[in-house]
Amino acid sequence: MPTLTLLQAINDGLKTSMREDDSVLLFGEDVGKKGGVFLVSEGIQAEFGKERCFDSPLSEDGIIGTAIGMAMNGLRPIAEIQFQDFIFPAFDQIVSEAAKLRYRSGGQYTAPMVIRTPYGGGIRGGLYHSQSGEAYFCHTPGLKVVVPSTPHDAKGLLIASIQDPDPVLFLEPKALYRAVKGEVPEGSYTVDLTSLRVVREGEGVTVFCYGAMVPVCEAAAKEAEKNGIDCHIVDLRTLYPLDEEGVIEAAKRTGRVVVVHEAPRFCGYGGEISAMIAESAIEYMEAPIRRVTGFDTPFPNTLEHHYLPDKRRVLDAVEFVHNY
Amino acid sequence: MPTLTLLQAINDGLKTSMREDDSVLLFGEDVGKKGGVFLVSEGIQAEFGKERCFDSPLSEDGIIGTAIGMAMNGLRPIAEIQFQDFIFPAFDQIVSEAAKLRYRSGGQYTAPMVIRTPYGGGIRGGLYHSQSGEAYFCHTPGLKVVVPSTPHDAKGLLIASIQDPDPVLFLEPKALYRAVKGEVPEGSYTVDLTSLRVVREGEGVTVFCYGAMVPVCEAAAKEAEKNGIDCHIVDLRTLYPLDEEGVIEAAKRTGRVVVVHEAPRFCGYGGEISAMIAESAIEYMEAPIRRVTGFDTPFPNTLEHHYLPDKRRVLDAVEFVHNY
Amino acid sequence: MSTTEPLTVIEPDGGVNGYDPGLTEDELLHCYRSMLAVRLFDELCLKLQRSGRIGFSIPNEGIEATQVGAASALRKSDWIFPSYRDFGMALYHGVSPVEMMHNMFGNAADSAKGRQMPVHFSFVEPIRFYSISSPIGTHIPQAVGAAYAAKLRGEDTVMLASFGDGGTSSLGFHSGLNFAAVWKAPVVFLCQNNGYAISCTVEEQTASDGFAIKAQAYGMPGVVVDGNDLFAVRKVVSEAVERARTGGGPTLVEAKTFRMGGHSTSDDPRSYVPAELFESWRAKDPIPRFEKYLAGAGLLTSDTRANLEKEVRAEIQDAARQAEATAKPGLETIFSDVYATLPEHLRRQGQEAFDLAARKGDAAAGGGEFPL
Amino acid sequence: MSTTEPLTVIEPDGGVNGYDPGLTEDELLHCYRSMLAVRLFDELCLKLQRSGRIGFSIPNEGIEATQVGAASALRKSDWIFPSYRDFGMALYHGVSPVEMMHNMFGNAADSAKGRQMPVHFSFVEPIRFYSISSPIGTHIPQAVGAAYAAKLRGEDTVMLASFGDGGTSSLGFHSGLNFAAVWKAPVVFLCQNNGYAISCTVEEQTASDGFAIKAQAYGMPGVVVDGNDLFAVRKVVSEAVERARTGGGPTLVEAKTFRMGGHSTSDDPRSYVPAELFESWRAKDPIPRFEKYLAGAGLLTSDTRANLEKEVRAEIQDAARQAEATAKPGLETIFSDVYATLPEHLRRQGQEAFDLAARKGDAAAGGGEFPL
Ligand SMILES: Cc1ncc(C[n+]2csc(CCOP(=O)(O)OP(=O)(O)O)c2C)c(N)n1
Ligand SMILES: Cc1ncc(C[n+]2csc(CCOP(=O)(O)OP(=O)(O)O)c2C)c(N)n1
Ligand SMILES: [Mg+2]
Ligand SMILES: [Mg+2]
Repeated sequence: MPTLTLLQAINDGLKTSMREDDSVLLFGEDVGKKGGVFLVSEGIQAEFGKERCFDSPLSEDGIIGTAIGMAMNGLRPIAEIQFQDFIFPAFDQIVSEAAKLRYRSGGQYTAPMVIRTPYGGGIRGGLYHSQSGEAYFCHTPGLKVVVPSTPHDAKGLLIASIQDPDPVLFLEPKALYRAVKGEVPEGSYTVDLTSLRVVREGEGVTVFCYGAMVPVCEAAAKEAEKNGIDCHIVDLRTLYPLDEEGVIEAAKRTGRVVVVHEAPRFCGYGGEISAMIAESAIEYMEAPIRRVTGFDTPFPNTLEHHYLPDKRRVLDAVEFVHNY
Repeated sequence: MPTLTLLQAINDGLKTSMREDDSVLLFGEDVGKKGGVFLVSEGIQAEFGKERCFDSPLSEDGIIGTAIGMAMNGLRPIAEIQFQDFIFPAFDQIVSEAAKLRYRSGGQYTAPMVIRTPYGGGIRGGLYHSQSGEAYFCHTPGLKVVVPSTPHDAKGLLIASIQDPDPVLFLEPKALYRAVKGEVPEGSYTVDLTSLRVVREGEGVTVFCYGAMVPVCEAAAKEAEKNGIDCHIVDLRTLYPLDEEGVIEAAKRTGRVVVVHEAPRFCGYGGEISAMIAESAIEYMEAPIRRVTGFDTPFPNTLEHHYLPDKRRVLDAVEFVHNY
Repeated sequence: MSTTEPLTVIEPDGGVNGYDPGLTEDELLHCYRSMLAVRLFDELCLKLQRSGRIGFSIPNEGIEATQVGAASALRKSDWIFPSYRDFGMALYHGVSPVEMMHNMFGNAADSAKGRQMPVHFSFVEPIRFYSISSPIGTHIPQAVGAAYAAKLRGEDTVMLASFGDGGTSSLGFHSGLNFAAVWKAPVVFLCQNNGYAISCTVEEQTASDGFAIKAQAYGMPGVVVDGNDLFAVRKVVSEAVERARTGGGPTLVEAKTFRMGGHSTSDDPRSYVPAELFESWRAKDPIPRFEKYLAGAGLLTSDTRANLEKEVRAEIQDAARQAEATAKPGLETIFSDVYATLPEHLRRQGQEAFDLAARKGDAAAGGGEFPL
Repeated sequence: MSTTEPLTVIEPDGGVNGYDPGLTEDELLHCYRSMLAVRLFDELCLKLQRSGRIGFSIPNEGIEATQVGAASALRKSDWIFPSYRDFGMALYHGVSPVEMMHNMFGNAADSAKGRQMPVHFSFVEPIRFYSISSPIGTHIPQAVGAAYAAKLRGEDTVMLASFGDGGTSSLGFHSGLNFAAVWKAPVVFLCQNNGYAISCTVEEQTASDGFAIKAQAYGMPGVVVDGNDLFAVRKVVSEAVERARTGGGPTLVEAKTFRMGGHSTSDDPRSYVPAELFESWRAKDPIPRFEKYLAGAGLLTSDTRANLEKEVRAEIQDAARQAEATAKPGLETIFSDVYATLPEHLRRQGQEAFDLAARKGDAAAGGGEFPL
């Protein structure tokens, strides 16, 4: 099996899907000639031609709006939003249209499409090249939201998303694009769109995380181990719909829970995880449920390393709930 | 003190502010000649003229974008979005701009403005005239989010929002526009923008709610009382920033908590309330924290009465946590 | 290319100056019948709404020729991306009044399963009449994407995207027309300038000289047509459809017409539409105008007209009766169609809803078991 | 009204055909100095970025005349709503290089307190140079709102909103121009057509015949100008500013120019810009072109030019040195300016951040107390 970076695995997933299925196409700003600002789509226009991989005008509303139209008429569009921070001009098309089309038409019209977009901090991008907007989309019935953290998952989840009959928001942790490597099977395979990944088994503290926070939590768990704390790390990876039973089970396993994400805390995704546990497994909890998240502020630039949850902050929370 | 409906109280609040301060103006779709589709702004154009109360072209992006510009240049605009469901074309202007302007400019530019919009179900509006989108905005640092449930609060919170130096989303429970009445002081007064309202004191179960769910919870509490359950109802009313200590205290008071809102549950506002308690007061909890919410689907039409939390559903949850 | 004087074909005396609509007598009468059906459907809906039997409806009086003229330029293999004031297009293409009435009553037979407000229709047969959405303008880029798909596969399908004067200010108008022109997508954009967006006048909506001129911003032809003239609309839209079908790309058509009713049954236009405007436009009513042509062509007498009206009225009344008698959608329809397959959390929530309904003694609970 | 042939003033030989810029000698030299400063600021930023001392920068080579020509048409009481490729306008109006460098280094003296990426400037003195936002086009309707406020108060302030060819596809372009025309707001819209939106060509961006023509869709004048010609830009923008100032409403100006560098320091344009294009545009470099005029007018010799360059370069290098030596923003700046007053939850989170920094031995913690 070849060893690929996360970025290469996504490129591989795109090409694999496009080879497999003629109706798959990729478009967005700068994805063609340039191969995307991160070069995720390098080589795709060359292999599949300008009709299946092309640059769009600078309008996210147009990108998602036309993708919905393509999807309802037999194509399987993959629409790239250059940075997740720039998805908001398309918010109406995503939330009012893609998410609700099947429902409002009684299944007569559907929007099987993938919206791929890099999200998250760690590249000194400041307010507008760093955000993690998953909570906005996970509050939107009709959408699926996926965040890979390994090259294997990135390819398998991407192919599953492309094949899925419903609109999927595929959030790519840009901090990991070139930072993680892993074995990736050749050819086509899928990873189930409602499934958790146990990163590490443990009996002491359950840590829920996803995307670029997974390696941070792993590093924290290694530290914790030195102090005799045995972390159970769950990569949530398919944020919506979520394997809720899997979450509850993992929480019950240790009775001590930490939830980690980059986005602001208030009304963030972590709140849902805590709430779910407080609703279904509170009597198993032996400590407060702690969240380690970005602060409730816009995303800063120079001080981003203080803003982003790091090993130390995760470790603090793990120790807190462990020693409670 | 005159007795007004919620709608009249808002109209009164608008006029009071506009009389007090020349820089306050109101615009949006159909707010002028027609006085708004719900007639909230009736008589305002007549009193204040077309320069301070006028109809805009059909673009929410334009309404909020221009309001931000007015606000940074000395006006105090009140921008009406006809239905909260139609706020999404302006999502980028709200989330990327209004919310982040003070921060990104180091305070050099600011956007003191109010976005007023009717939200929520109960008028047979189907998918697009019924939604409760508060969670999207409460996950956006830099915004304030306010939801009145009484005429008194509606006027006082509205005036406070208009005077506030930061952008405020003012969500009006349209189901209550003409359904609630109450005494409203004449002239100008404000209600603090980070404050809870205790609707009813009780020792048995704490119920958190806001907007149109407040009377539903009151009705449920009355029922519960018959069965000897004494509810403590808190109207959250200023959803963001929230008086978190007040919430924690109210939760500790009974150790039994129910959170109620119309919006879908997953990643909804209620999740934050549960999470906050699970983080800061879990050892006081004597029962699971229950959420009574809209279902995780788009908003239906014919069956909306099954979708919206009602007295029966709230009562069920109250009984459940009480008897746990 | 862009015109500012609206094209007119049918003269006040019913003459057409040699214009050949290319329609058989039956087809001409079908156009007429469709316009009449819109008018009568509307009339009945207003009554149903006023008597509380349906919740809402949207009047179309005055706009019938635009709807039917445009629809008549399409093949059954083309797609319609309608606004909420366009159901005449569906009627013309053979959607039956009863299917529409199911939607007005939001019942179990409604193709939208009672999830949408009335007049938010969705059909796939006999023509694709795309699911109407309340948010204005969102369907415009969607039509462009659907057109791109057709073009990519080498099909000769054309998409008609229809919207109002207010719709031109929407985001979807800007992105949709821009993408369509860059992609040379087979789309016809039909702007129905009916004078108002709810209470907003055209002058408050835009400072441009009409709407067809907006085509210039996108590099496509823009044409203005008398929207109360069935033949003029048919002619202009047919030309635009032909251009699209043969690879010539998109066109923006502005049909100048007037909304003779309120915006909806919740709206009273008297607070903002001057009475004179109603009067002057009443004189241009598209139905009598087309009647004159038909009468002149020997296709309509006052007898045949009266019979036709009776027949259509009966059909629509019967449709309403059927729809009103049809059961409400099953409780499980709250939870279906959110996704292609029901996720676990919706199964749980669905069961909760059934349990609650059962405890309340609500018939919606059926046997109490969530059936999905 | 809309033109498609760009207006040019400065001829290849430096002649101006009797055009009178209405500027004193000092002012002419100030224009020149400003263009030079942009070029040299850019040059240094590129070096700083390549050596890892700043994270990012945006090249302006080729666009200097558009920036400075447009800025020269404004009064200090006017407002600039810039794109990220416009800092020449700030330099022209007297923002000092060191203030800009503080932003490039994101330090404590940066007016944005190190929260934004480099080149996302914000100034209120000596002219309002509005806080640059990354999302494209959002500032366009904001400029219109600010203009409305000025107009309502009877002030004669004009707003200049600047954006790229790509920016014309944004939502803000559509809503901004539409609202401005309906309100007759005192705004000048400056579209800098520099050939590319990152890698997207103008033909992939729009099918219209240039960008000025888009003015027609909004009912405002549209003018095209040679963007590498300082005087031509000054002339056209001055006329538009005058129109706005005297109640004539908005204008769309398209300046045709070319981006001689990459989109940013993260971009390599060789993968998508044909080499010939760079060559042909190099010949139209706005700086030598203006030098020819100045030399012809007896205002510049190779000696004075060399001295000026040395002086400006030194100033900029000094600015960078100062900025690099300035401390990073205090840890509390993560939490301030979210709201006018610090809410309780941010106080708590701020204290957590200080506690953590203290435990890590990070100097950012200071005395460990959250100071706000
Ligand atoms: C995005 C959005 N904003 C506001 C509304 C509320 N609204 C419904 S119809 C309408 C006016 C539409 O006018 P026009 O496009 O001219 O169509 P007409 O009703 O005249 O046929 C408005 C403002 C909406 N449906 N969607
Ligand atoms: C809404 C939005 N989408 C995408 C981007 C990413 N992006 C940054 S600059 C740019 C191209 C802008 O091109 P143009 O408007 O021509 O300005 P230029 O860079 O040529 O000066 C893009 C796509 C963005 N900043 N904002
Ligand atoms: Mg209209
Ligand atoms: Mg450009």
